[in-house]
Amino acid sequence: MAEFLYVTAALLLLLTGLGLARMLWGPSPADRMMAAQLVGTGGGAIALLIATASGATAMIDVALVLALLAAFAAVALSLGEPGTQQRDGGANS
Amino acid sequence: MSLMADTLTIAAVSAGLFFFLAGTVGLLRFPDTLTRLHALTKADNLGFGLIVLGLLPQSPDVASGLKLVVVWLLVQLAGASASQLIAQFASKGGPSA
Amino acid sequence: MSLLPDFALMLLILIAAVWTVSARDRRDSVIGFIVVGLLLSLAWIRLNSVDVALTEAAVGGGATGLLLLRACARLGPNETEGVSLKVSLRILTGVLCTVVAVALATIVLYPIEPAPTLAPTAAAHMGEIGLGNPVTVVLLAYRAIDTLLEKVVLVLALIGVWALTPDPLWGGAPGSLRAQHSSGPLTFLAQVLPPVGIVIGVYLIWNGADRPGGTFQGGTVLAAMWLLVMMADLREPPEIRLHTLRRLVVLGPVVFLVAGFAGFWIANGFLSYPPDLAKPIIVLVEAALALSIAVILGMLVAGPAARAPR
Amino acid sequence: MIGSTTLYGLCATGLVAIGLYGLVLHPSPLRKVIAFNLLGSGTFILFGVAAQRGAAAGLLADPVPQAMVITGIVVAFAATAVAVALLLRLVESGGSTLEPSAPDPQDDRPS
Repeated sequence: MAEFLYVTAALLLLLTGLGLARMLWGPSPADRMMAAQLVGTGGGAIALLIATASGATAMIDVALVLALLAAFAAVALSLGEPGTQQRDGGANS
Repeated sequence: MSLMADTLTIAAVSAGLFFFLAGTVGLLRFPDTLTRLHALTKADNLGFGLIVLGLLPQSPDVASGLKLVVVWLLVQLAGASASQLIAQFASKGGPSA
Repeated sequence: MSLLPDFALMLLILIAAVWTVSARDRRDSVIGFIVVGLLLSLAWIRLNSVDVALTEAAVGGGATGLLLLRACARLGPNETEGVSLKVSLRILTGVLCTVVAVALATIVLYPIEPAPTLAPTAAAHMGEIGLGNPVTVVLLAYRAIDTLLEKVVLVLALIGVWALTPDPLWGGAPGSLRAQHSSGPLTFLAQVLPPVGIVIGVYLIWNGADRPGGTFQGGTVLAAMWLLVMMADLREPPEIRLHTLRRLVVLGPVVFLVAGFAGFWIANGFLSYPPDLAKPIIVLVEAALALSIAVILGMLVAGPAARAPR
Repeated sequence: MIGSTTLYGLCATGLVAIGLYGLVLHPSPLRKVIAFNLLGSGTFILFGVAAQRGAAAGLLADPVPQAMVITGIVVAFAATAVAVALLLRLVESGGSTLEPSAPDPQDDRPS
């Protein structure tokens, strides 16, 4: 069973790696962020697979943190389209 | 019993892998941002969910199993929110209502 | 196990790194850097360093990405990246970097035998202290002075950032972290995720005593949750003149120092703990440190004050 | 025969070289900060390789380099935050020629 899980993890790594092509091609930042998103989720899945295959359950925590912060980059991306934003205008005192 | 568990694992994890494959292919091949986003969420939701489902019978203790489920729930939440946010960002001509 | 997966991971990291350096737009470069961070946490798993993998996942994928993306948003559109450099300069730099890389690669390929290690010493300390996670033992007992100084560096960095506040605004709140458009999904996420995140953060801190995890990982997760709330505009960043805030910032280092000096009376010297009390003291210090780290990291990302105190 | 640890060592070497290249050549300060972080990550992985090679006494990897890397990641983050704050302040006050000195949208100083 461990062998099977390792092979799956390797295949998953290849798939997320292929997804990186979207980061290189773009064209919009949203597309690139999707590739990052895929790496985040894929990475989490890989961590879970390796954790189960090797019996090192501590690695599940890595997947936990990856999953917890998976949406973080996407949130940060929406912090602002450079130049077009007008967020804080006159919100002073 | 163990055989059944192993069969379930192999079936579910393979199915999960298939959805990741579909997600990646969609991400690479679909013509515009929003359709690609659609493909990505398939990998997030179904792919990850099926892999977690497949790993559950293999988890050595209850705590690890629970953590697996929590990870899955978090990925669901994060995936759904992130795809909404990315979609809003992509269609920045008309910001969210 | 064949080397193929490791080779693939290495290749992906390098591709993402090349993209990070070569991207034209600075935000694309930051996205590349986030991807490198995520991939590196997988590399740390493969290097059997789960503690570091957790740190890298929390910092590389979360905190640094947020910090840099925020900087991009504030810098506005850029088109100075395309400054054309002389080809000769590029080649020269390339040669320099290749030389450095070859030198390092030589060290990697022909390492010292036998490999130097402090693992047996650290393992010996583990028995004395009664904690199960060797990295925590090193961080808080065996090499505690390093950790103490690291926290001081964090406080100094925060003072450095605050010192950049323009005079009229001193004491005010950092600029809002609010997202461009407040949106339903973001608010939802910021309401649902933090309770779970806080539990996970505390779990990492608590767990750090015996299994991978620890103050910094937990603290970063807590900071990330706080920042998420600020980004969703549910809370504004606090004014930097608040005494509560400042007390929280120094709480960790102060508790650590007090525990350290107490070592003169209750054990044999600075930062040494009596064997039977070692674990409770370390857990107490860890809790205080994690709280301070969470506050400091949050305020570091928020930046210097950008509006006058009310 | 190259083991997987050596492979990660080579990966670290590559990261250091790429980071150094970006650090030297990029005119934009923010890009220099990012490149410097890449260089740092490469150095950390080298520590990880040392930790892996030093596995002994029943531990999977030498904890001392691991602890140093965790400290290093913290300090690198703090340094990055200071660098970014400095850079934003510089741009705000119009001191840099490389970043555009667009008025900062968050600047709600009383006018």
